[in-house]
Amino acid sequence: MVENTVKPGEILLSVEDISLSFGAVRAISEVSFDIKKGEVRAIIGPNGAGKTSMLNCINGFYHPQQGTITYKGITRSAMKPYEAAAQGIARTFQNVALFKGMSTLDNIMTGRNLKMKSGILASTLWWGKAQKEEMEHRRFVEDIIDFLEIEAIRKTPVGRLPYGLQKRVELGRALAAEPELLLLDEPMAGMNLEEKQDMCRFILDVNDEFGTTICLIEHDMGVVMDISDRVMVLDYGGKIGDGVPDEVRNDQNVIDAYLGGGH
Amino acid sequence: MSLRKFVLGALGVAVLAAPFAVSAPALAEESLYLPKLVYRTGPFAPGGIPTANGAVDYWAMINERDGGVGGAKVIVEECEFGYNTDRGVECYERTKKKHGGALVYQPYSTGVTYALADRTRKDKIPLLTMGYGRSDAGIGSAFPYVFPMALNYWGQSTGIMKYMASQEGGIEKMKGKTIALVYLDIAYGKESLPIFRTMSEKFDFKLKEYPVTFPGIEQKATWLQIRRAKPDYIVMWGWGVMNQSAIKEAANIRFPIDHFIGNWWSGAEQDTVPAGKAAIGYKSATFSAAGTDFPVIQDILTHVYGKGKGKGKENVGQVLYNRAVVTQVFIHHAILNAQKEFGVKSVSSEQLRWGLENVNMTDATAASLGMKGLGPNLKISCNDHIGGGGVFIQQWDGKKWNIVSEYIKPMNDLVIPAMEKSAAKYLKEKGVSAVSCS
Amino acid sequence: MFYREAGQFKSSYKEDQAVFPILQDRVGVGLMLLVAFIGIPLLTSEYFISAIMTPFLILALAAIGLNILTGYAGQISLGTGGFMAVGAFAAYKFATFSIAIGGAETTIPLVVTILLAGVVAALVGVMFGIPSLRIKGFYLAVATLAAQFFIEWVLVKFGWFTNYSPSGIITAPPLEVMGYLFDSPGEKYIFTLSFVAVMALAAKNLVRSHIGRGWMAIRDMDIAAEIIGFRPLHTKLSAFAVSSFFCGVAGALWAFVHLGTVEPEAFGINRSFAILFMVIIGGMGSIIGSFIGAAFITLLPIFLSNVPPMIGWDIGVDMISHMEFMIFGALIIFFLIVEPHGLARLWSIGKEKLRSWPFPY
Amino acid sequence: MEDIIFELQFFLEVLISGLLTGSLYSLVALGFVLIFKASGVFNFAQGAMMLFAALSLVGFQELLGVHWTVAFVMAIAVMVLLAWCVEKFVLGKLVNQEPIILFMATIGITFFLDGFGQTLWGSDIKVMDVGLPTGSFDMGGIFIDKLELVAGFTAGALVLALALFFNKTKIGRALRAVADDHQAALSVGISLRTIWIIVWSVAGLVGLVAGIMWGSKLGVQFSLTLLALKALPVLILGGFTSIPGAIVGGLIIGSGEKLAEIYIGPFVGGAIENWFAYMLAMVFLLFRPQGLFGEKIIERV
Repeated sequence: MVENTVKPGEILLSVEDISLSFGAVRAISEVSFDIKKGEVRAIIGPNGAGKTSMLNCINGFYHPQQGTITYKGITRSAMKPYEAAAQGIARTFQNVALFKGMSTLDNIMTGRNLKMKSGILASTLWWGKAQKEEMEHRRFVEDIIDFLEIEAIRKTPVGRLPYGLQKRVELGRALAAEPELLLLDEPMAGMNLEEKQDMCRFILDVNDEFGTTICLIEHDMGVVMDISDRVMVLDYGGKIGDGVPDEVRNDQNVIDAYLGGGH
Repeated sequence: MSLRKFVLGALGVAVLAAPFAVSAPALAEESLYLPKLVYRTGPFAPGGIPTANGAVDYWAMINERDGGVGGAKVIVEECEFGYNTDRGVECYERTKKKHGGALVYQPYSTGVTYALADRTRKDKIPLLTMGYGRSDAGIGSAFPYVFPMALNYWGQSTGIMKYMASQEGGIEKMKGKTIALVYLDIAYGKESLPIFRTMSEKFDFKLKEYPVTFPGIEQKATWLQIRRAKPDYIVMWGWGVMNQSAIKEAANIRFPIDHFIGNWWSGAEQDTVPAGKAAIGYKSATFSAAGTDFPVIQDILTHVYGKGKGKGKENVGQVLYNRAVVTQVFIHHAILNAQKEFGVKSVSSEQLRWGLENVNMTDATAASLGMKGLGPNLKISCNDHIGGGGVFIQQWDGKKWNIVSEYIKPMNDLVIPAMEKSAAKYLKEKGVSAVSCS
Repeated sequence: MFYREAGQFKSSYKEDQAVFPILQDRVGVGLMLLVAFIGIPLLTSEYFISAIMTPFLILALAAIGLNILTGYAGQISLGTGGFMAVGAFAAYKFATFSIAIGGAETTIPLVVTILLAGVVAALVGVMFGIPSLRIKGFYLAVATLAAQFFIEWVLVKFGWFTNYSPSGIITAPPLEVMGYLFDSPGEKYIFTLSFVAVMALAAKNLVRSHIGRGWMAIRDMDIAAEIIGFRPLHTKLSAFAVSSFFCGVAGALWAFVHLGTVEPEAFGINRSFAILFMVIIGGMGSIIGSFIGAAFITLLPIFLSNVPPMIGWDIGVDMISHMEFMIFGALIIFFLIVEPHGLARLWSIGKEKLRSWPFPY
Repeated sequence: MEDIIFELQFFLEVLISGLLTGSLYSLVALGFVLIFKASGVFNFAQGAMMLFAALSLVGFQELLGVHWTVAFVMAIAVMVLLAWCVEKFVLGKLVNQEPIILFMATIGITFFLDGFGQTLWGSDIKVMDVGLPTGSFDMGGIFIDKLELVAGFTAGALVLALALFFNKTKIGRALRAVADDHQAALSVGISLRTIWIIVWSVAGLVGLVAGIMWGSKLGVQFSLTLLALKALPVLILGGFTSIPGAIVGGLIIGSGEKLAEIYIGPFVGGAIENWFAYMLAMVFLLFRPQGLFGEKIIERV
């Protein structure tokens, strides 16, 4: 496990020149960018631009054919998703990927799994160490539940929740891991305005209160520009713009891609 | 909607709780209770049906003709277990205390026999396994409640061996010959292995073993191997669907069918008829005769089928049917023994055990019970629960089974020491001591 | 009315996460244990104890084992019978293994024997669980059949496992724990019940711990589970191990306590199917469901075959057996249509109804 | 030299009879594939359907004394009726349920059919006589089982017929549409009910043909249902959705298990056929988790 510490403002993760293809389809081509500790970093772009694939590369679900990813100063070769998680990278998914058969509480508790150490034998006994551990983490999770204002649905199976709440629970699960880097894949997709505002507030609060670095993908330009520190724009798998929101907003390539590119 | 679900749930609970309510009605009349574990369904039903019918019809005949045994009416109750060991055990537990207690069990399944060996010992109920079951259980002092009468698998193996030797003109002629042993690869099929291995060493013939995967539907590979090995004889330890499949395959590889000998569970009409022409000339061992030319079978036809009763007329006279009848005649004989000795009509299972240990089936007794020529003459004692049976070889002529050999006695010099050794091991593992027979 | 939780406040997470947070449940389970441990042995017949309760409990244990794998971890397995067989034969080998310590022959204590048998089954389970890392769903189910047939074959084929018994049938030693002989059906039942009660509680604890959450996560969405940090290898194999441990112990109990002697065929493919049916009918992902399912599958046929003679209807045992099959099949379909998520769900719906009874709202 | 020729000839004989046996397995597997392809149901009852169909055929022959062709037609009618009942009383009531539930329902059907078939026709063994040849003929020292040869041809013909049915007829094309996309099929006005009844009828017909072949070989009896277990490794190999896969899978499993039994079996004690087929399938799955002809699954999040 990586134990390097990165100070706020320094580069936490850098992606250099990565390319990814599925057979003949090129999802990402030669993209480089970085994420600084403590910032809110956005990736935007039209459908099929390779945004989700980029997140998938960062947390080890896809393995780019070319290029390197350096996290906390360590360049990694092919890595499994759970190893990425162990290094402090958590994420949410475009189409909610909650555990449908479990309650809200249990879903968020799964986020704590990397920190729970009691073995099978101790767990069967429940009494003693295992119970103590469970209670400690429960306390932490209850804080997250309070923070996300989902107390009322604590024991509800997540399959029965409306979409907006599911997104919130998913964020809670990612937060429970106390990540250093939080990847959010379209956290506001399909939400109404009010829900979006709530979600924005949560994202900014997370960033402020826990100092979590956030990298998010979003369609809604307005939201992105409001809450991010820096924005990268992808189109057809390539990078077409990168910078603070104002720069990007005025970038001719970006405007073309969004307005005149025939999408 | 949901309330309906709840009601259904409650109904389910009621259904599950119902076995609590099972109770046994008491009977005041003098009676003899003979529960019969049967398998009229499942993969072994073709063999299970005639054996069950034989037993049930016999007692129906006794009740009709004589009004029971020695004045006590015989109550036969079937319990279906589908050749499934745990259902067999359930049947045993369900029936053992009914009608004042079961007298004897005859499961016709090796698995159930093994599972019941301990239980019957504890409950003091005899377990009559005529022609099957534990080969070592013939040692009465080790298995006081198990009666593998007639001959066990080891004895039968030696009997078949002797027959093959006689065909060749003497046991020394077997030297250098190749014998293929085709067996169902479960407990039952494997019982004969050790004794064949011993004989192979002793008589210096080559033994080729061909296990057939349970239940023996597909045997192509086995028979291709046999074709290559070109054995002089094939001996088969099969049961159920395996048998007719094997007979057909033997015909396909054009093996001389009269050199193919099954054991006595591989030689019934159910095995040969489906095999069609391929089966003509096929031989098998037996300890009972087929056909209807016996007084006891005739009595069944008159007193049971003649009155429009009976379980299955097409089975009467078949190998398995007659064999079941033979077993019942021995039980009948044992009941008579016990009634005479203890002076009661409703004998207890413990008394029946005494009756079984004092079975002495001579020509005279057999004749008095209408079974002369149908089954073996046996003399059981406390230590010998086999009673010195032997084996016939029968042959299928396309219509019926005909006995083609003398009565062959087993090689007891090989069989008995092996039994004693195995029984001693059983006693040690179980931590029980042998009963005294003196 | 009778089943209301209102007014029962939890003042700590510990209370909230207790096995049975509701008072009525605690009382109910307490009563059930009381009945099971004292009532049944005292009040019911020997037939009921030895031919119904004991096998039912053992199969329920195996069903819990499979439920852990299939219901909680989402890996369908048809190798249950095989793992039970491993348990039974391992127990036999341990029980007949004696070492001479200080001149006297010493055997392994019975309880240890049975637990060790479970451990062996767990190891074998892990071995056959490895394909689950690549194979999923029905494909995996069929692949676990390889385990079923292979294990059966090995036990039949190699005499060492049966101490060279000529028929391949093993005979269990007497059940002696610390000098006390469990001999009568009642004693054997208590022996089984103790095992099953303790292990069911252990299973309940496991599935509500982080380990159980890992299994459920893998079941519900394996990719997401991996991304939030569950290692698929560990999670799946631990499910295989725990599940096989339970099945192994069940197998050992089946051989040692219930039947006394056992042949490999007793753990054949039909057994595997029967236990899978228990899990699905009872309810996947439910410990109590395993018991209900086992009750349904083992008791219903016995009940059905008892009914016609009880009401004096003489139609022949074969016909009863056929009808038993038909009714059984029809009931499975019926229950699936009424409640696809198993009898356990029906049970909890019932509880919810009772909660508001007699007022529907 | 003679030895080598003999060995070679023997190998050939093993291979040929393995392939022929394999085509008999394919016949059983085919019914599974048809139903899985069209409705996503893993039909556990295929073995029971085969027994039921064969029992009906023999039963009508015995009961009414009609020629086997008449009984054959009657048995088909029975299977269509069965398909209708399955749709009406089981599947129709379980629309949109998870696959595992549907699978479980087919288990219920299995129990019911096993009991029902035996209630109607009895559990005793019955001789199936539809004039199929028995015995073997000698082809240059290689014995070939006549019945299995017929079975092989039948399997081939059946696949051909099914391929024509699926590709050339309107109903067939509709079936394929359903297999590809239930919603789309519904939107072009194909009733799922009709489709299910047709598919189960066709699977029943395939079961009947398989039942005739196996029944002629073994007699019609309860053990035939156990053949379903032989079809499972075939399915894994071929993929659950491919008709050619069922045939190729059958051939591979058939020849594979025979070769293994004869050339590996003797070294480990024999009777390895059963688990070998499964092991073969499992090892194969490790390399191709979707089976020989199954579609590759790309995982996404």
